Amino acid sequence: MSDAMTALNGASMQGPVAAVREAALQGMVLLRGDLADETLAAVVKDLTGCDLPGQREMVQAGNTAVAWMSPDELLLLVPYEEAGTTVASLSQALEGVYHLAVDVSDARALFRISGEGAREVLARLCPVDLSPAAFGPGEMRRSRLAQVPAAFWIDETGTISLVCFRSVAGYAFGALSAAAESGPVNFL
Amino acid sequence: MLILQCPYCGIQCDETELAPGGQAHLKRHGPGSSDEDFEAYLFDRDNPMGVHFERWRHANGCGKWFLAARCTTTLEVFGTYSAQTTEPPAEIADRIRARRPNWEGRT
Amino acid sequence: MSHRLPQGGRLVNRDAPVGFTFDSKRMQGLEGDTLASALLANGQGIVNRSYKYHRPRGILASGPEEPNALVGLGQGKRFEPDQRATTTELFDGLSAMSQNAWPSLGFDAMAVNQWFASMMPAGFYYKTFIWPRSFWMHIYEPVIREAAASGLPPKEEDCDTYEHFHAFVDLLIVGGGIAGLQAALTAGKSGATVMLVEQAAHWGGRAPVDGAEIEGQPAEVWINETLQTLGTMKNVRLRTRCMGAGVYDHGYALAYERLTDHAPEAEGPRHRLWKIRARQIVTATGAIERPLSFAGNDLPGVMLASAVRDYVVNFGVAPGHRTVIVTNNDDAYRTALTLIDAGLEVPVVIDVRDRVNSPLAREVSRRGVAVETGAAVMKVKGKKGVEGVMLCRANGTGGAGAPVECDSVAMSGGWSPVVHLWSHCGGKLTWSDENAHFHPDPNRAPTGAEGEVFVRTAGIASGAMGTGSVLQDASAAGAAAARAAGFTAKSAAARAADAEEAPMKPVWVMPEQALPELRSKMFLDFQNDVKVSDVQLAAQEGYESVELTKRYTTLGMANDQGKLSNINGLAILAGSLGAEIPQVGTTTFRPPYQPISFGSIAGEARGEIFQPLRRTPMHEWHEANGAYWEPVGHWRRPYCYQQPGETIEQAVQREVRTTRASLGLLDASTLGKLVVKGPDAGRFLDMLYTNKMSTLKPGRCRYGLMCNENGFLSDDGVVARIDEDTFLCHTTSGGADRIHGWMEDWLQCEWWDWKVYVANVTEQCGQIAVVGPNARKVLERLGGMDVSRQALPFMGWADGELAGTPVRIYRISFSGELSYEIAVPAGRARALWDKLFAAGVEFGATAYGTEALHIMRAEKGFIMIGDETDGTVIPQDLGLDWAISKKKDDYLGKRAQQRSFMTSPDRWKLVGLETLDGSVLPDGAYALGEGDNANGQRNTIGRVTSSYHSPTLGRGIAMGLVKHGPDRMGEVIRFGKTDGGTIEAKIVSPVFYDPDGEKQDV
Amino acid sequence: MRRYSAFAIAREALRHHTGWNRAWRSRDPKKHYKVIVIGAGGHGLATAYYLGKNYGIRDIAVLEKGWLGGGNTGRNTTIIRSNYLQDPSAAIYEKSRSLYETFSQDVNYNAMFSPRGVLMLAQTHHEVRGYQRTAHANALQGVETEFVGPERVKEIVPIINIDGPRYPVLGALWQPRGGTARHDAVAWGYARACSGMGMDIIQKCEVTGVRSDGGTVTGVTTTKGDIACDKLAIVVAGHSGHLAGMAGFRLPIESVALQALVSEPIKPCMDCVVMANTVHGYMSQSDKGEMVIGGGADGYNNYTQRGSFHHVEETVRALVETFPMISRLKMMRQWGGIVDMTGDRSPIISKTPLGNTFINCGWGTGGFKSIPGSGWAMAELVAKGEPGPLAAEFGLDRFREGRFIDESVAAGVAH
Repeated sequence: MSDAMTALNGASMQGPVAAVREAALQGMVLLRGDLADETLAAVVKDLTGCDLPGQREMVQAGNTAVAWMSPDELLLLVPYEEAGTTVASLSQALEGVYHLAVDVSDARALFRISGEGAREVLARLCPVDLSPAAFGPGEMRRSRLAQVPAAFWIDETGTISLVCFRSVAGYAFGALSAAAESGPVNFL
Repeated sequence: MLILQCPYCGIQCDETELAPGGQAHLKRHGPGSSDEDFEAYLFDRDNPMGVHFERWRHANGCGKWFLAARCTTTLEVFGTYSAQTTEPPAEIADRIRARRPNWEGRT
Repeated sequence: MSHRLPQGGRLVNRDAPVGFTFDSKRMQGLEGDTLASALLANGQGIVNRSYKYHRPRGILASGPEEPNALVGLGQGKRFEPDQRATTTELFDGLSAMSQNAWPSLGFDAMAVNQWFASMMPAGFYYKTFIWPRSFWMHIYEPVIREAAASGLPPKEEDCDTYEHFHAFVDLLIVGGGIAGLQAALTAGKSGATVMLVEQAAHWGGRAPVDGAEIEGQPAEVWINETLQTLGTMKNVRLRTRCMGAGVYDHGYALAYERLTDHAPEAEGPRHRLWKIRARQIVTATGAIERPLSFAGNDLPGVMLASAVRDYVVNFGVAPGHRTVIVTNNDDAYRTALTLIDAGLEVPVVIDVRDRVNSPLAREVSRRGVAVETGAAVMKVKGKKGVEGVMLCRANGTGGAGAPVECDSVAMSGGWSPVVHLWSHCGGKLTWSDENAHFHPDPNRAPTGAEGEVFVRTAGIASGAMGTGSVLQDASAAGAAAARAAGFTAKSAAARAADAEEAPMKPVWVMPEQALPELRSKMFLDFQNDVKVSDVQLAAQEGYESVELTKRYTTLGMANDQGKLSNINGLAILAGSLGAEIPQVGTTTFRPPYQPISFGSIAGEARGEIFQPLRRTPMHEWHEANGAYWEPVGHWRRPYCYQQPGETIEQAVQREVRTTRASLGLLDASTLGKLVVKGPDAGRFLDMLYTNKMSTLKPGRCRYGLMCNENGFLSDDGVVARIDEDTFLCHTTSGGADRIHGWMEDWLQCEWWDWKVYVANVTEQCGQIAVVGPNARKVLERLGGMDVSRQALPFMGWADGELAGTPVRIYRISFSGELSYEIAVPAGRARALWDKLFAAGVEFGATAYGTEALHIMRAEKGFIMIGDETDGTVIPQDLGLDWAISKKKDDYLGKRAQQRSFMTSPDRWKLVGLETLDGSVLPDGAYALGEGDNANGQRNTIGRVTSSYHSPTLGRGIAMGLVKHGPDRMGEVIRFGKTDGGTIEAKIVSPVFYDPDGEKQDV
Repeated sequence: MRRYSAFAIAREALRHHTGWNRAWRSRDPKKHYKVIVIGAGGHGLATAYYLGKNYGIRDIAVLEKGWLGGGNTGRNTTIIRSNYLQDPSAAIYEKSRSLYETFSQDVNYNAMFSPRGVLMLAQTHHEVRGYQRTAHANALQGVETEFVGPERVKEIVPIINIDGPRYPVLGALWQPRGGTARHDAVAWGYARACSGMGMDIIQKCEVTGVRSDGGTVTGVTTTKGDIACDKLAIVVAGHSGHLAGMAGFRLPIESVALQALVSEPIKPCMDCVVMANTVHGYMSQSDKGEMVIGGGADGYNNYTQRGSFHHVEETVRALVETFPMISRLKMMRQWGGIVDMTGDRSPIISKTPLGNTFINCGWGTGGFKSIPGSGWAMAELVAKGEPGPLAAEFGLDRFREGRFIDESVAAGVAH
C-alpha cells in the first residue's frame, strides 16, 4: 500500500486556541444489516473486539472501534491495511445473513481538531450543541459541517475527530481552519 | 427554523440537517390506474391551513426518511414517526385531537 | 450650543482624549464617548440633511432609535454607510462623513426643496411624472434616485472577516438593563443555562442615568454586585456589544455581536452572528421615548428629554446652555433636575397637562424653574438650530404665541416598550390607555414547537414603568421562563420603590387645534420627512389601513424602521379616521431589530469556501497540466487541457483527434457509483430502470435509463452485476447523491419490506477511462491482468491488478473507441494515473476533458443527460425504446408515459442534423414551422440539443429533437438565428461515426 | 374622477391639499353583482379593470379579506421580465410587460415602471447553453433579449465581480426592457381606476363560503353578509387551495413561504436587475435606494409569512460573493410571503368544476411581473367563459394529460 495517499497529504494548521490536522489513512468499513441479529453482533465482536454500540454510540477496543450510524448501519474503524480483509471476513462470516459490507476508507477524509478551543471551532460550523453537557466521549454525531455532511466524535483528551467525504476534504479543512484562526469565544 | 426529532436516531434536528419531501401517505398509482387516480397521485396535494402530514429526510444525519405531523399556520409539531406506515399512528392522532379538538382527521 | 461640561460623565475617561475627524474636520473626544456625544461636545449641531427636503438635522436621540445622525464611517476597505453616531463607540483615528449634503452641511444646495415642500405632499410622485412616458426613466426617476437615500455605496472589497456561532441555551435574555440582570439572576439561580446579551458596551441601561435606587442604594451599586454574582455562575454567559437581532420559529434567535467595530485594527472577525436555540426567550429590551409633534420639532437642538439626560450624565456633554423642556409626563422633569444640577439653565418646563402636582414637579418648581401647565410649543424658532420657542395654550390653534429664548429643546411624549423581538414570531400587543402605548399581551404570546409559550418580556418591555415594578416583573419573567424550561425557580426581586408620578396625558398634535400651516411642519418620521399633514392626507385619500398609510407616506420605512414615528403616526391616523388607536393597530415588526451587516450573515462562506468544491484524486494533476475548469455541480472537471499557445477550441480538437487516433485518458471519477445489494436487488432495479436489470449476468454490464414518476428521463448509466444479489450502478456526474436519495426514498417509504441495501461508494474509487486504439496496449504495458478481448469482452468487467494496484476494469465505451474504465481506490488513483501516462508516452497519450468527451459521444449519437434531456423529455423521444423493457408491467415512470400527451405522435424526436455547408448549427436554435401561433409567436417544429464541430469528420454535427423527425430523414429544415436570420440543416441519423460499432468492440 | 397631474398638485398646494378626494370609494356590498372577484391584490384588481375596460362589464365587486394589495403584491421584489423559455409563458409575461410600459398613462397613476434591464447571469457552461436556447426561443416569441458576454455584463453592472474564484461570470441573458415598478402603486392604480369605472372594492370582507345551485355558482357568503353573483373569479394567491375547497374542488397546489429582504438605502450604485441562479440570489436597487434581494423558497407548506433564516443566509452569501461591495451594507428588513406552487411551477388560469367559476392562481414566484397580463387573460376567460390564446395552455386539465409548462428546464429558476 506504499503509494496510497490521504486527500490532503496530512495538511495541518495551528490557531490561537485550536489546531486542525488531517489524520493518517484510516480503515473504515460500512456495514448495513439487522443490528438485532445475534450472528451479526457476534461477528462484529469477533472481528473488532467491540460490542454492538447503542443508538448514536461509539464503542472502542484498542485500535478498532464500531460506531452506530443509523438503525441499520455501523461504521467499523480498523487499521487502513486491514479494511479489505475485514470486508472479506465479514462477507464470509455473514454468508446467508442479509447484509452489506463495503470498504469506504478511501471515500472519506479524517480530521483531528485539538486544543482547548476544539469544541468552539466546531460550534462555529455545526448546528449542534457542543457543550460538554450535551456532547461527550462515546457518542458518534452525524450532522453538517457548514455546507457538507460530516460525522464526529470527541475523546477523553478533548480532541475531536471529524469524518467527511474525501472530495470535500479541501473545503472542510478550509472551513475548519477559518474557524480555528479566530480566538476563544469563551462560551462552551 | 424548525426543529424535528428524528424518530430513528433520536436527534432533535435543526431544519438545516433535514431535507423536506412533501406530503406524506401518498398512495402510488402505477400502470393500470385510472387517469384520475394517477393525476391525483402526482399532483393533487393537501394544502391545509392547519394540521399537515409531511415527509422529511434526515439528510445531514442518519439518512432516514421519517414523517411529521405539523401545523402549517403555527408550525407547531404534533409528532414525528416512522415512514414505514400508511396512516399516522394512533398516538399521533390522539395528540393532534388533544391540541386541535375540531380537527376532522385526514382528508 | 452644545459643549463638554467641566465635570461629570460616568462613561468617559477625561484623562484619555481621542482624536477623530468629521467631514475632514479634526475633532477631539474622550475615551468612552459615542461618536454622537463627541460631536455634541465639539458643538457640531447639524449632522445630516433629511431625505426629501434636505432640512438640517441634528442628533435627536442617544441610542439605536436615532433617525438623523447617520454617517459614512471609515475609509476604503473599511468604509460603511449609514452608521449611527449614537451607537458608534469613539476610537482614535475614527473618520466620519456626513451624508446627503452638498456642498456642505451648512449650505446644502438641495435645501431649495424646502421651498417646494408644499408641492411634495405624501405620495405626490404617484400623481405626477406620468407624462411624457419616456421621461419617467430618463428624466424624473434618475433625479429622484439621486435625491433619495443618503449613504454612499462602498467602493472597495471588505477586508474584514465574519463568523457564526451556534449556541444552545435554556434561556436567552435580551437586554442588559436592570430588568435583564434581574431576570438572569433569578433564572441563573435555578441552574438553567442562561445567555444574557446587551447591545451596548456597558451594563445597566437607563437606571443609573434616571437616578433609580435599588436596595436603598444607587442603581449602579446593585448593577455591579449583580454582575459579580452572575460572573460566578457557571451556567450564565454574559455578552456586551451583542444585540438580539431577531426571533424565529422554534426558539431560534439571532444575536449580532460587534467584536471590533470599536477597534477596527484588532485581530479576529469583525462581527459574530449567533445562531441560538433557546428553550425560552426573555426580552428585557426596555422602552423608547416618543417625540412630540410641534412645528419645527426637527430642528437641530430639539432632542428627546431622556437623550439630553444621557448626554449630561453619561458623557458630561450639554446639548445646550439654555434648554426648554416640553412634556406630557413626569419623566422629563428628571431632565430638568439633571440640567440644573449640571449648572445649566432651564427657562421653563412646558407641560400639556392642566395641573401637575407630583414630587418631581414640585422639586423642579422648588429649584425656581417656571412650570407652564396646559401649555404647548406652537413652533420652534430658528433656521439651522434652535433659537427659541413660541409658547402657547395646549388646546386651541396656538394664536400668536409667546417667545422663549433658548438654544435647545428637550421633549418627551411618553414611553413605548420595545416590542420588536416579542412580535417577530407572532406575539400580539395590547393598548394601555394609562401609558398611551402598546405593550405585549401575555395571553397572545409567540408559541413554539410544542405549542408552548417561548417568549416572555421583562421590565419596561412588559409595560412596567417604575423601578420596583420593573424588578418584580423581570424576576417573575426569569422564574417563569426557567420553570417553562424545566427548572424549579422562584421569583425573588431586589427591593425598590416606584417613584410617585402623575399620570401622563397623551397629546399627538401640539397645539391640539393646530392649522395646516403648523401641521405641515410637525415631523413624525424625521428621516423620511413624513409630517402630520402627510398622514392626514393619506387617511383623507382612503389609504386607511395602517399598512397602506405606511406605504403611501413611507412612514417608518427608513433605517430606523419607525422606532420613533410609529406610535405617533398611527395616533394621527386614528385621529383622522375618528377611530381608537387599538382599532388601527400597528404595522408588522420584522427582523432585524437593528440593521446587521451582510458580511455577518454570509459568515465564513467567502472566496474559496463560499461553497464546497469537490475535487477528484487527480485534481492537482489537472491543475498542473493546464486544465480549463468546468463546474459540474460542486465538482470541478477539466473542460480541456490547454497547452502553451493553444486556444480552448484548439485544445479540444487536439484531444479528440489524439484519442481517436491513438490514446486518451479521462478522469471519470465524478461518475456516481452506488452498490445495490440484497435478495430483492434485481427486482428493485427493474423498478428503477426502464430496462430489465434482473436478467443481467454476473460479470456483465448494461446501459440503463432512469425516469421519474412523471415519466421524464432523469439519469442514465452503466449497471454492472457483481454477483447474484449485488449490482454496481453508475450515475451521471453529480447525480450520485440525488439518485442515492431517490433509491433510499423508494426503499424506505414504498417498498420497505424489500430486502435491499444501498451504499454510495462514489468516492471510494477514482475512475480512469483509458480510450483509443492503443488502450489495450497501454494496459498490457502496466501488466497484472488479462485485458484481452476474450478475457474481458466488450460490456464485461473484471477484478484484478494493474502494476500492483488492485483495480476493477469495465469494458464500456462512451466514445465509440476501444475503452477501459478502471476503478481504483481513491488513495491510489493518482499513482495509477501517473503510471498510465508514463506508459502512454510512447503512444502520445493525451488527457482529455469534458468537451472532448461530449464531442466524441455526439459523434456516436449517444445522448447526454442535461443536453438531450431537460426534464421534459421521455426515453421514447430519444429513440431509446430498445432500452425500455416491454416485458415489465411496471417501472417508475411507465404509467406517466401512457398519458395522452406522452403518446402523441407529434412529439419532437431525436435526429442528427447537418448543415449544408458544414458549418456548426447554433446551439439551442429552434426549427421553424409554418406561420405564427395565436399569440403571434413563430411556430416551431424542433430544436437543437447539442451542436459541435467534429474534428473527426471535419464539419459541424448536431443532435436535435424534431417533430416527426425520424420519418423525415434527408429533409432539409430551417433553424432561426438570434439575429433574425435562418440556417438550413438536413435531417440525418444521429450516429455520425462508426455506425456499426466496430471500433469499440475489438 | 379628478385627474392626477403636476397642475393638480400645484392647485392643491395652495389650499394645503384639502381638496383631494378618496382614491377609491368605500361602501358596503350590494346584494348582487354580475361578477365577484375574490382578492383585491394586483391580479384580482387587474382582472376587474380589464373586465371593465375590454368587455364593458362594470357591475363588479372586488372582495378583500384584509387590505388592498396586502398579499404578495406588496411583498415581492418588483421584478418585471418576460425572458421565459416556453411559448405560453413568454406570451403572457411579455403581454404583461408591454402593458406595464403604458400602465401609468392608462390608469393615470404613476407606478414607476422602469425598464432598466434584467440580467440573468450564466455561471456554468450548462447555464450558458440554457440561456442561449432561451435567447433563440425569445427571438421567435417577439421577446427582446440578447446573450451577452462577461465584459458587457461588467459594463452594465460595474459593481459585479465577474471573475469570482468559484463561479466566474461566463455571460448573461440580457432583457433591456425588463425592469421594476412600484408594487403598491400597481394595486392602488388599478383600484382607483376600477372605482372610477363604478366598481366596488370592499376591504375587510372575508369570503367564508361559496354558494352554488345545480353545479353553478350563485354567490358567496362573507363577513359582510351574502352577496349574489352571476360569475365568480377566485384570485387569491396563497389562499387558493383554501378558497377552492369552499367551491368544492382541489388544486395541484402547495403554499410555501418565499422570503425577501432589503438593505439600508444608499445612493444609486446598480441600475438594473441582476439574477444569479446558480448561486440562488437576485438583487436590484429601489428608487428609495435599498438593495432589494430575494432568493429561494422554503420546501415545506407554511402559511406564517415567516420563512427559515437559512434561506436568507444562502441568498446573502451568494450576493456577497457576486457583489463584494455589499459586505459592509446592512440588512434593514426581511419578510416572507406565501406563494402557491403548482405541479409544474406554472400558473393556472382556468375554468373549474363549478359552473361560472374561474380561478387564477399558482403564479409561484412570478406573480408581480404577470399582473397586467394575468388580469387581461383572466378577464377574457371570465367574460367569454372560455380561455383566449393567452390562457389556453394554462388550464387545470394539463396535469392529467401530462402537458406541462416547465420553465425550470432553462437553466434559470423563475422569480
